[in-house]
Amino acid sequence: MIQLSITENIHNWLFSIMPEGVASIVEMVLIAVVYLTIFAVTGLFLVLLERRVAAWFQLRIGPNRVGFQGLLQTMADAIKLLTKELTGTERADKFLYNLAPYFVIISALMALAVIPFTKEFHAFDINIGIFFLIAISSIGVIGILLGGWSSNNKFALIGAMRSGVQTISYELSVGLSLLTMVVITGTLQLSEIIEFQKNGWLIVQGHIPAIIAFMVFMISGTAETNRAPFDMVEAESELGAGFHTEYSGMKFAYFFLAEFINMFIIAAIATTMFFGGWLSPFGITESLPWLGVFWFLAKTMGLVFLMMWFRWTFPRLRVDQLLTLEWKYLLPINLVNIVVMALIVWLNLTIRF
Amino acid sequence: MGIDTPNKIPDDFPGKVIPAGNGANVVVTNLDKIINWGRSNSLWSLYFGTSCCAIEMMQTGASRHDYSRFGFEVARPSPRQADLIIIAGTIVNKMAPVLRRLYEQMAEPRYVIAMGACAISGGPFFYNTYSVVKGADHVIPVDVYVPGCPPRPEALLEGMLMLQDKIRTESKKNKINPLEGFDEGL
Amino acid sequence: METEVVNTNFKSEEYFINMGPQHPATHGVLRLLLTIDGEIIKKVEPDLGYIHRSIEKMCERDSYQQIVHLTDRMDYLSANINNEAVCLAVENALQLEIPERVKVIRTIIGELTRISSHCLWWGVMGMDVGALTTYFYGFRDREMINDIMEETCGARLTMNYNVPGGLMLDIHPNFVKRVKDFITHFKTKLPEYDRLLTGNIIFQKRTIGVGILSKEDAISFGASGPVGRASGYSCDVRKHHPYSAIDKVTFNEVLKTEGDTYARYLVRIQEMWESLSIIEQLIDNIPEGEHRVTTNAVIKLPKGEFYQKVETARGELGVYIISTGTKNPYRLKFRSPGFSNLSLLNHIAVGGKIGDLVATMATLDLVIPDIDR
Amino acid sequence: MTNEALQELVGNWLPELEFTEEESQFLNIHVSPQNLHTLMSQLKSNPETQFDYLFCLSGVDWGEKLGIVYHLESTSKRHIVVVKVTTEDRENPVLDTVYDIWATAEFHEREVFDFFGIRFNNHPNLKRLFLTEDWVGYPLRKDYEDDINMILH
Repeated sequence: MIQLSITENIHNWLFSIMPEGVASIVEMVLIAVVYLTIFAVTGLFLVLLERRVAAWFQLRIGPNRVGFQGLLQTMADAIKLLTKELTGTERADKFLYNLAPYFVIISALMALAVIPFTKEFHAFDINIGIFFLIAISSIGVIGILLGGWSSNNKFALIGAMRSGVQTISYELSVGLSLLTMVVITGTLQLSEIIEFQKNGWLIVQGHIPAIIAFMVFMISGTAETNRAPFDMVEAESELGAGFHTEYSGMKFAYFFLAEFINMFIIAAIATTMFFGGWLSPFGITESLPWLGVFWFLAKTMGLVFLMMWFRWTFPRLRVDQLLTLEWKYLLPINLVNIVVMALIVWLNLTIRF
Repeated sequence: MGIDTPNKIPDDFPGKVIPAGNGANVVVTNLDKIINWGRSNSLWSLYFGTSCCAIEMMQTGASRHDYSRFGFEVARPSPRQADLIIIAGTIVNKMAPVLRRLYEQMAEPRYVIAMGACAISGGPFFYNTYSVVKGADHVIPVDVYVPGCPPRPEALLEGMLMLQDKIRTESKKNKINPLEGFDEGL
Repeated sequence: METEVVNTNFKSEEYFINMGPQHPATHGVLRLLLTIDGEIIKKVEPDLGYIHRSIEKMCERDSYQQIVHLTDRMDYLSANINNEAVCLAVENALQLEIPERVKVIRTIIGELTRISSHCLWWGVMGMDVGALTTYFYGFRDREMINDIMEETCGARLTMNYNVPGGLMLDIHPNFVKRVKDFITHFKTKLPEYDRLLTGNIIFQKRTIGVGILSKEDAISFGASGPVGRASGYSCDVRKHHPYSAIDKVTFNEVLKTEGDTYARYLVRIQEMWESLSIIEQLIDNIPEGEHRVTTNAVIKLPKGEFYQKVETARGELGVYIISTGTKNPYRLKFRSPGFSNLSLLNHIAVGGKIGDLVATMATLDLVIPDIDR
Repeated sequence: MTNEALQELVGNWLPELEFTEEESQFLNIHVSPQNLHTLMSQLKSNPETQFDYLFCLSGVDWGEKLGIVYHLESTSKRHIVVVKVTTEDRENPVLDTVYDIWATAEFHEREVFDFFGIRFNNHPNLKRLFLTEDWVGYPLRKDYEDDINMILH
């Protein structure tokens, strides 16, 4: 059995050549760099993927001139945004205005840290993993609210307020649908949840209530990331650019990237909670744990594609319909679902292999 | 194309010719090359269409002509995030201050394509009209002119590729604000 | 959804918001001054003139042939029908006998223009309610019509194909075949439109019961075209004042009674089917003959007043010419459909949300240069 | 209703009306500014005329006079009539609004005010529609001159 021991080797090597304190700092920096790279690459790749998928839905070709098959298109965008002038409004609250993009991007980064890419490929395996994810992902909305409010622009303000309303409502559904699954696993730690799924993915184990929970999670997850059909925040035809109307250059790019990373995170959580994370189907590659990255990414990209499919097919909801959907449909369904799930677990009706 | 091989100025040309592009003859450094590569391949346009040409501009983005192949498809509704205004249509006196303000709200670097006869010179609305600006370049500096009434989508694509060529010859050192001296007619 | 909880603890304030002139939902350069309380619209005041090109003043110094080409640029989506309006007015004034061939071709081209305009409207309507993909489907089918137009008269958008006395050129030999190809193609694509957008539950929730316009208000506000017909007001100029070869064909005037955004949407979708049927009836029976009668190079209208109305894709376009017997009109007024349709926006949008305003505006199908002239 | 019948019916309401059918395809009624509103509300409300659709409202500069031409149609009876009103005051022309009879007139009258400078009594929101507030002159009048913007051909 090949162990994934690169991290361990580096750890031992670092501690052998430096004093303990320095070594841990160096280690942290290394991990941060690795994750920043993952962050940037994922973001750029997802943006490109979205554009190609959109083109495919819309009978077009999509970016294909910059680099091989347009692979460098988002690189070009990034360079352009980096070198673009940073503007600001005159009567904006300068401090909050500049702070807002960092809120959004840092919350996305922190959420990325707890996601298990494969066995031991995990920056931060705490025992309250799921709780941490939900908590962190709701910080992002503060950034949006700050950005919208401090830009001194009415469209941005409306967008920010909509975002606040939307995220607070849908946070409930995200939490409750994940809680439904926690009822089966009995743990909040992500690595243990995945271990638990060696007897069958949770969506199979929990059968009907799990499928319902999955659907609720995907709907509210899409709403949580402010993507169409729930893109009230930056509804182009209504609010122009929404909350980031006044942001330019790199600050805008932070918002833009964070949206895509959040989409990845939602898909990754769904993969972990419902589809066995990095576990291979029927354990076909159990002896090769590093292949887990492949399975994890394959499943996540499948779900990301589903979210893109939503975006390019559905019209946008109106703001009151959005709230009706959450408070009158999703929330009651969720509450009943938890009780059903508890009953199933209590009566031992779960399906296990 | 046009900018790479400028036409030779005839000896008996009466006026003074200002060379096109900002410092086209300066040696382009490597950093400039990378930046210019990024800028030229990622031109995000502003939603800005005033009349008939806007339809052909939309057509350029639609399935058959598809300017997204070159990375143009991210049309931004906010001028802060846009790199390019395609002036698609007539500019009238009431619209001119708005256009100017939109241009000033854009972040550097910013580029302008004047699409169609109206944006170039007033076009069919040159004579006998009391409200049309005779050419958008009375209001803001224009980089590329695309003639036609309205120009075909292919013509607009050609214009956009020409703008890419122009951006590739820019250098950071000699880059000046296009608005500098514009109002004084320099 | 309908019940509104009024919270008296918080003082809510109305505020102004400026929508446009550069805004994705205003389809050009319309500016709307909105008074909003939270998300609810209290008042909409359109501010026009951002594309006012003084066409009516220009007409007073132009010859009639020149005026025809200005009308292209007014409502560029139904350019051919606009041309036809001026040509018919001039021909009626001169009492010219127009060949049957010209009349039939004009009607076919007019209906093709209507379909092309509705295709674009459908794409943009989808985009306004947030379904971006519709835009590309609409433009795909529109492109086929553009090709036919290009082969016929050399231009894709501003055709200037009708001239006083007939047509600029005769039709291309391929015309009949290509139009038939288009009809077969489009008949398979129209159900696709329904599958993508009409049947979508979110779309229906967004449009049904939104922006209701009663029949009395429709008449009083001078609504015409699909906007009027969705309110149950029979206002099709082709039915009541037939022109060209429209009296040779049978077609239904699509009428709905709900008067909401969804009804206006359905009327336009149905109209595309009707236009297809009109073209089908005429395309095999284009009579032989001249494509143009000769007129004087300088057209001088007799002294008097002439009014001609036609049904464009947006509604009733009127051309009112006052002539003093010279080569220029003394006064020429265009009664544009969009202008009257816009005037009722405040009436139907108040009380809705911002999203409703956008959906309502999309079904009014405004073309701003047509309103501003 | 035929033009003759219309002429007979409407002619009984007000004595001063002038009717012509010359040089026009419709029946023309000339009315004085004082009687404009009375005639218009009669035309709309009378069960035999029922002109409920004002489809065109155009301002005209007749040289000496300024005037407005109303094109009216009945959606139930399908007859058309043209009403014309003129005023000789070019400095400060004032007419009655018909906004309370046909709602569409609100915008059309603003347009006429913008282009011809005709003011309307009781109009709810009479200000420039197409041109900016600080525009000098009324461009569709025959004596309008603009040396800066207009290049005459």
